[in-house]
Amino acid sequence: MQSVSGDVHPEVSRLSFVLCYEVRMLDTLVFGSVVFPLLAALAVYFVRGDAARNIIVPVSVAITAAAALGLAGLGSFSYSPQAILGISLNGLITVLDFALLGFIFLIALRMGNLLIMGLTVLQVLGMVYLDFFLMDHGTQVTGFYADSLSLTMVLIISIVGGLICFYGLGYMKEHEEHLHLAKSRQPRFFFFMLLFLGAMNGLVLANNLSWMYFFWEVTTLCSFMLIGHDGTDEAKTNATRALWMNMAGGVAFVAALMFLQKSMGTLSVQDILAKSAAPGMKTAALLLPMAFLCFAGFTKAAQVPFQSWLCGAMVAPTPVSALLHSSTMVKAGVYLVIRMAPAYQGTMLSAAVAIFGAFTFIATSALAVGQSNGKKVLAYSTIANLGLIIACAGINTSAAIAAAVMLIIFHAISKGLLFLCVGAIEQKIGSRDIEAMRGLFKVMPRTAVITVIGIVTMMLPPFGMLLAKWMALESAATATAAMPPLVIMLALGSALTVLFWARWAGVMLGSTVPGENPPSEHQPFTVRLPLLLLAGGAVGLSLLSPFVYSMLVAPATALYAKATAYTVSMGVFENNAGVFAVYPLFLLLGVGFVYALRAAKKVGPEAASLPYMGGSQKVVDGKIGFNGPMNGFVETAAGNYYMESLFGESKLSKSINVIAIVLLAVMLGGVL
Amino acid sequence: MYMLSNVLRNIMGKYSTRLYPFETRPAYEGFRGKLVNNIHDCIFCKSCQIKCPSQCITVDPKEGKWDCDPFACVYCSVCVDACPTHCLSMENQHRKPAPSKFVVSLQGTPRKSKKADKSAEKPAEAAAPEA
Amino acid sequence: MSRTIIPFGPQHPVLPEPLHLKLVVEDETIVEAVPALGYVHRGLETLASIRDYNQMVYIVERVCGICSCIHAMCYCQGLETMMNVEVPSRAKYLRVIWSELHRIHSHLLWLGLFADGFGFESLFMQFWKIRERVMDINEATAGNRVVISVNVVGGVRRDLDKTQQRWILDELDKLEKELRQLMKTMLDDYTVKKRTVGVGVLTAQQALQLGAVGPTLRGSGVAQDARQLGYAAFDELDFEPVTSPEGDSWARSKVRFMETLQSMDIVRQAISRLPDTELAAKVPGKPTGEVVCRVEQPRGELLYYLKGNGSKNMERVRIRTPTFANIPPLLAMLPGAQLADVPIAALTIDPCISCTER
Amino acid sequence: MGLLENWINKGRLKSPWVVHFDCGSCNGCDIEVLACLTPVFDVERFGIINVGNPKHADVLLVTGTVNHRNKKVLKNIYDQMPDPKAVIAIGACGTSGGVFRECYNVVGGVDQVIPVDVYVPGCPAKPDAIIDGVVTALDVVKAKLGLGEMPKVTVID
Amino acid sequence: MPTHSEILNATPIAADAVVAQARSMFDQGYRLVTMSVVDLGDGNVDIFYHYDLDNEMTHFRLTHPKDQPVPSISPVYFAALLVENESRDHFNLKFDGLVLDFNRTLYLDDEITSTISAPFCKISTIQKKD
Amino acid sequence: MLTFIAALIGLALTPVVGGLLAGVDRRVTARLQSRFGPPILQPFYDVLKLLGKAPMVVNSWQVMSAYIYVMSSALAVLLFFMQGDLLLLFFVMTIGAVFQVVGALSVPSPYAQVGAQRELLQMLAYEPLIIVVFVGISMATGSFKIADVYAMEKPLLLSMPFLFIALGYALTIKLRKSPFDISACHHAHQELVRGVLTEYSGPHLALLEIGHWFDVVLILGLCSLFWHTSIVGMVALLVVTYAAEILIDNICARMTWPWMLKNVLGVGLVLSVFNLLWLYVS
Ligand code: SF4
Ligand code: SF4
Ligand code: SF4
Ligand code: SF4
Ligand code: SF4
Ligand code: SF4
Ligand code: SF4
Ligand code: SF4
Repeated sequence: MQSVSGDVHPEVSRLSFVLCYEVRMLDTLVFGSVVFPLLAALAVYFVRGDAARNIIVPVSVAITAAAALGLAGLGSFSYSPQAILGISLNGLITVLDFALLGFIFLIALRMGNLLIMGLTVLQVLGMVYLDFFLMDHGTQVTGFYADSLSLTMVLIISIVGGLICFYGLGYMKEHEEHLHLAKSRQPRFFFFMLLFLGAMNGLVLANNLSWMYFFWEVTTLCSFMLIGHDGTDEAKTNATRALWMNMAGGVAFVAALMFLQKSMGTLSVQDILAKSAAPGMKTAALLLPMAFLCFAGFTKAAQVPFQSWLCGAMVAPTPVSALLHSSTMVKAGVYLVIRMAPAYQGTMLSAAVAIFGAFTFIATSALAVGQSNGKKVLAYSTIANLGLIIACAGINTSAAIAAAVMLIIFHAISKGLLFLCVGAIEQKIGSRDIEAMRGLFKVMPRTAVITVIGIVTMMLPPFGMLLAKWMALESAATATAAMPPLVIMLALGSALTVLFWARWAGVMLGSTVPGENPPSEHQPFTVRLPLLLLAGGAVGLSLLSPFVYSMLVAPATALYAKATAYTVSMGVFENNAGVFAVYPLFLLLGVGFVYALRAAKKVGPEAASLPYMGGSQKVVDGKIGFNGPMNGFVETAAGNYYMESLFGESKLSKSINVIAIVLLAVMLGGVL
Repeated sequence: MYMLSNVLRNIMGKYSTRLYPFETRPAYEGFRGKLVNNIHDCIFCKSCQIKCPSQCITVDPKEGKWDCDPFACVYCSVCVDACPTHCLSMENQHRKPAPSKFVVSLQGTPRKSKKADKSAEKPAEAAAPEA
Repeated sequence: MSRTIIPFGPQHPVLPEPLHLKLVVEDETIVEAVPALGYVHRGLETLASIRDYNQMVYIVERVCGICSCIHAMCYCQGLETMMNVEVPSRAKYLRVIWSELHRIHSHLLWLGLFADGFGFESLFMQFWKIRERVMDINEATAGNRVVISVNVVGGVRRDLDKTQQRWILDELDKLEKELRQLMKTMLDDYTVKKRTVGVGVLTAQQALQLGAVGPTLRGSGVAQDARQLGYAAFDELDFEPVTSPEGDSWARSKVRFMETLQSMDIVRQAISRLPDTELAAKVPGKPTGEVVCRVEQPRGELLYYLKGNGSKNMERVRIRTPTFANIPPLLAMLPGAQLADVPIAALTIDPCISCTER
Repeated sequence: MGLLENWINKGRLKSPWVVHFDCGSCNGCDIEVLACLTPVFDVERFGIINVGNPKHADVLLVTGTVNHRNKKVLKNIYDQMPDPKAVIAIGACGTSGGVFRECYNVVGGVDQVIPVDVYVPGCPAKPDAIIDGVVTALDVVKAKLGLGEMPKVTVID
Repeated sequence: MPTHSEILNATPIAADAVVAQARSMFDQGYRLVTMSVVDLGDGNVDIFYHYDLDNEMTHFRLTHPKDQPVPSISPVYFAALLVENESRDHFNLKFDGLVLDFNRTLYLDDEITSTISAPFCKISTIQKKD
Repeated sequence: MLTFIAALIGLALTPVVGGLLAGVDRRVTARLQSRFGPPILQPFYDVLKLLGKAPMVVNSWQVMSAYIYVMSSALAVLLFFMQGDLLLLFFVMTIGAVFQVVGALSVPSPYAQVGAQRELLQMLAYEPLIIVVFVGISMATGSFKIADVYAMEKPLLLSMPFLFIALGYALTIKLRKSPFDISACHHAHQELVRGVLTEYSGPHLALLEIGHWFDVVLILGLCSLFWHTSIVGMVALLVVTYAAEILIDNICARMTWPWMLKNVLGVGLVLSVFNLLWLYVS
């Protein structure tokens, strides 16, 4: 813990120099990751022109990423900047809070949306009550606090998010060409993108819950703006839906702030967590605000029944979806739930959170099975994984928390990668439908293979996602809170995810000549770099997962429980419940994979044969098919089973929403 | 579930497989198997050729040749019924498969008698099958 | 909705014969089924112009090997009507015996294939195992297991002596016992019923309008059986058409199962009443005129239209086989069915493409 | 590699998987082929399985006459069988076109379209004959592998 | 009195009455057994319509020029589809209003349709194969 | 190290055992059907023959998938013999299953495509069951490590009979036996012409067959955990289980996937929940 002191002793002064240096360093870095993106955002907004943007965006995301790395290098800290440019930060944020709410109110007014207006007014009233009646302005609350959980988040936000912004440069150019816009709206787009990064960094670093609330609302606003970016009717409706759902979460957040301030007398996360550890503290007075915070987290993480805003967000340009899904917005929700996990550890609330998360996991996995729209599959799978993370938070053992953090890391990378892939595919083939991606290998070999790598890292060992899922399942099974329904939901959900991933990967590889090298594919630099880095990251970090675990994850879990979740030696994770041998697996599977690839290469075109078609196979104009009725050529077609009647949105959504609402009611009611 | 008793009975009892070709059972007497011609009794009257529904017999009275394509024969025994001298008959064993096709070509003594010559001169009504 | 297009055949393990269906499925539900035929078409009706009317007996037998004997019988009966030949009554009874033996072997064969159609391998094996008894009877009495060539215009070529008759009755008793052991499995087993009940439903009215014949028609509850017309010796034997009103695949399999038992009974009746007469009548002259004749094949009503012109070659031999009539009903059954039910629905008309296309 | 080669050859002789294609057969031969698989004849004794898919098969059993439509199918199926492979033509129809060889839509026997290794006469060929045919085909395969002599043709015995 | 084989006694019918007749048979519940076509050798064909009601058959005979289209009854009796297509293959007859016209490809391939104009016509000879 | 060597030896023996099992299975099945049946060594002849055939494929992914399938199945078996983590072993096995599907889906063959879809549904049916069985084991032993199962004093079957039945469902599906031979089966008398396996031939089909042997041995190995206390008990349990599988195969029709999902997931999960609750309480 560092704090600024003004001593004179030489030794002390040397030390204080170091400290000062570090504090200044910290200043710079926090500034770099929180405020700098805002400045960069303003820069892109005002300095118009492609050339300038093409410089500002890469440079600023690089700086943000560097700042994030720097922060991570420094390790945990707590830090309380008092003022910026002479203005008290607390005051500033309060003012900005109201400005923000006012702005949202204006938007709602213009749309004539009473619901959002109402939700905004509630928040304003709550904040007024909190700021002017409850708050004891004398107490000092540490503004920023970072442990390895927040630092992990900062890294993800800055690096993955930064790559997405970079990808956005090329994407938006082409996107606007498709739309034939008279005036480029890119400045506005990148303004919100960069602002988003800053707000997210602020959110995860904030220790003062009211600051966190501010950043929280900024992300809400940004997402609203970005979802509605294209300005179509659908975009507007979906943006509005996103807004009201998140505002509902905001109301819960404000409520939580009021309750906490009242019962705990502080809004410092650190203090609350510390106090909650004392025996006998976990009463309704603490748990009720916790439940509200969880609820806020659920809305932001688009858990059922709020899944529709995230699916609706698919209308936005792909970088937005990528950003919302992988590294930012929704992760804010789960971050909050995990952050507060120790406070409700071992309570019924925790069990309820676990069940709720598991339910989201299975429900949205089932919904994903019914989708042929690639982006929607990604969306539902995101929600499912967030559900799994929340379930882990609810299970609330050190292994479960480790699983949650691992999931956050690896999901962000793989999902970011997949979104960018789908974006690139969509721009080339004009569709985001999985069926349209049949045989994509023949058209976009490189992207297809990278997408498959992305999918494989999502679903199979020895990659990080699966390591995390393994941790999740084992901790669910061995936790004292293990209830058969929870385990069964997780088991079914994970089988469902295999279903929709495997078929997607399979159809993309479709090709017809062994040893065939399809014409090489041009990938713009703004696509290729992020794809390669993310794919490399997904694979490489999985290989490094023992390090990732011991450097980032283990310290984060240390906060939650005394027992370490796993011991890692020689790349083998082990605890009482199980062993996961990362290195040996990587080694054996890697060797096998290389061997398989070489065997596949060896089989050349001379072994080629057409598919079996009952003996009537035929090729006409390079199309494969068969000789059908009337001696006519019939081209084959194949479709995945989406089983609308079982897994269709229209079929499932209603009952899922009802169950979810009941679960939420039980969760909130159970606290009281 | 109803099948259970059946399969159990099967496994308790002896299998019903006939272990052909390692064990053969006596053939049924009336089986229409391989067509054979006792060429010495053949009078080359062409009855068989004319009646054969598959048109697989070619009789050449002048040369005294009786040809039959065993791969086009449908083993109906119409020729056997039609043969006036009963020189045609059917064994009760099937004809064995072969790696290549052939025609059974039998050489007898051409009949010198007038009557036989006459009947031979009658134009054949159906075309001869492929050789 | 994503569609899959499946070429079902012409070579396909569940269809031993080359029927080809272009199936369009959505999640395994058939939305379109278009047939393609012609893989077995030989054009054998034209052989009438180069084979005489006696030789044609052996050719029509090979319209389809499964009920070969019944084709020949129908053709001979038509010619006998045309040429006004009175067939000796022993021949009539023998025709009944052999044609009913054919029905038994054909139905057993079908029951087996049907079992294989829903993946019940051991049941398939049992039906084919007991079917060998009938094949042995054919081989021993007629000289061939399948294409028995016993019919000629005017009567039959072979006789059954007393020992053979007794042996046939013995074998039928054993066969009946074995068959009855399989009855519960075929008609009551849970898994079997799950696959057959409600699959390929055809109402009586639909069946008639689409021209269904045989068990396909009787499985929809219509009691029509060409044997009621009393050809051969059927006018002197007791039997009632077997029907089942449900109209689904299960009903059709039940009809065939019960008909197998019924045929055994008919054979027993025929043997017990076998009169002592000649085997074949003399056939004078050459055929002239037009005749239409019908018999009941295992798959249903068979119709021959024969036209003679006074020469030894028939002017026209036109064969309308039962499967030909049952294909439109099949096409009506498929849309809306599940892919897994296609073999079942297709098999329940007992398709015989060989006779459909001739 | 010698040992493995020997084993593989042994496998080839002991595991002839068949695919059955019905070119225009009257079903007489078809049902006899099918009967071979069933308990009384049970060719699985020889390792024979009816695989129903040319890509898995070693031996193609063809029944029936070749006509203008199915000759393409026959060729397609033959082409989809991986080497080494053998073809057995069954019945009068398969070997020569049988009674139908003068019909207008009949091309003739199987050997008009693809090379045939064994001809099984009969109408229909009875299961015993089909089993003999497979045994002969195995002898042909053996001869082709250089492990034995080509089976003799007996015209008259 | 139903009989299994009868000397054909068919009511002549005119081409323009065929469909109306079929409709009335359909309404009376008759089953279409089949149609038969015979080439008369004088440029005409006989087309027989065989109907059945409770095992009793009724036949109609349409004598029709080979080269003129025949009204199709397949819109009334779907089952006529196959036999009409078959006659199209065999006699090169054309049918007006056929619900699914295979256009002479039901059974036949180009090898046949390009060398024989109608295999079942009287004066066509069977192609010999060597 | 010693366990590793032992595991390697076990791994090498697995295909032998798997092949023999398949041979016995085929012989017994034949006898149940009143047939003589093939030689016991038949599966080996088949595989050897397939290995000697010329390769024939539609594309290279198929080949890659076949190798990955065998490799992951073998790895799963190795993990089993190393007495590793049950869940991990299951995930490794999933690699193979997924690649089998990927290989089938990469071919524009309607049969392989439909087969792959059905295979996925089969996986959907058996995966939850296997996971739940493992959870049951972990509730009984406190961990997912196989080694800890062997440390138990009482056979697991006594405390988890219903989960054993659930595992039986999974075994039947994995063995591709009636009523669950829906996506692929050993011969081809089904509408899919062997489904996922349609487009594989020759050596690659042999690989899949060997991979299948690994899978079968693995699942039987899992069954054997239910009576780990004595070799005799273990063998008896396996014999009874496998005999039951063969019998079920021969007395059932093939069912459809909707029935499978309803039945396996419905009944299987209810049984599992019941058993888990029982474990939870005791
Ligand atoms: S007598 Fe004359 S007609 Fe009669 S069979 Fe002998 S040769 Fe032929
Ligand atoms: S048995 Fe029949 S086919 Fe053979 S030669 Fe004699 S008559 Fe001709
Ligand atoms: S019918 Fe008899 S005698 Fe006359 S040619 Fe034929 S085999 Fe010779
Ligand atoms: S197909 Fe039917 S009608 Fe034709 S011969 Fe065979 S069984 Fe008889
Ligand atoms: S119905 Fe036709 S195809 Fe099917 S088995 Fe019988 S004869 Fe063969
Ligand atoms: S050989 Fe005879 S039994 Fe075989 S298909 Fe030809 S006609 Fe039918
Ligand atoms: S076959 Fe001859 S008669 Fe018939 S239509 Fe053709 S040309 Fe005219
Ligand atoms: S369904 Fe048919 S092919 Fe498949 S395993 Fe069973 S018997 Fe063999």
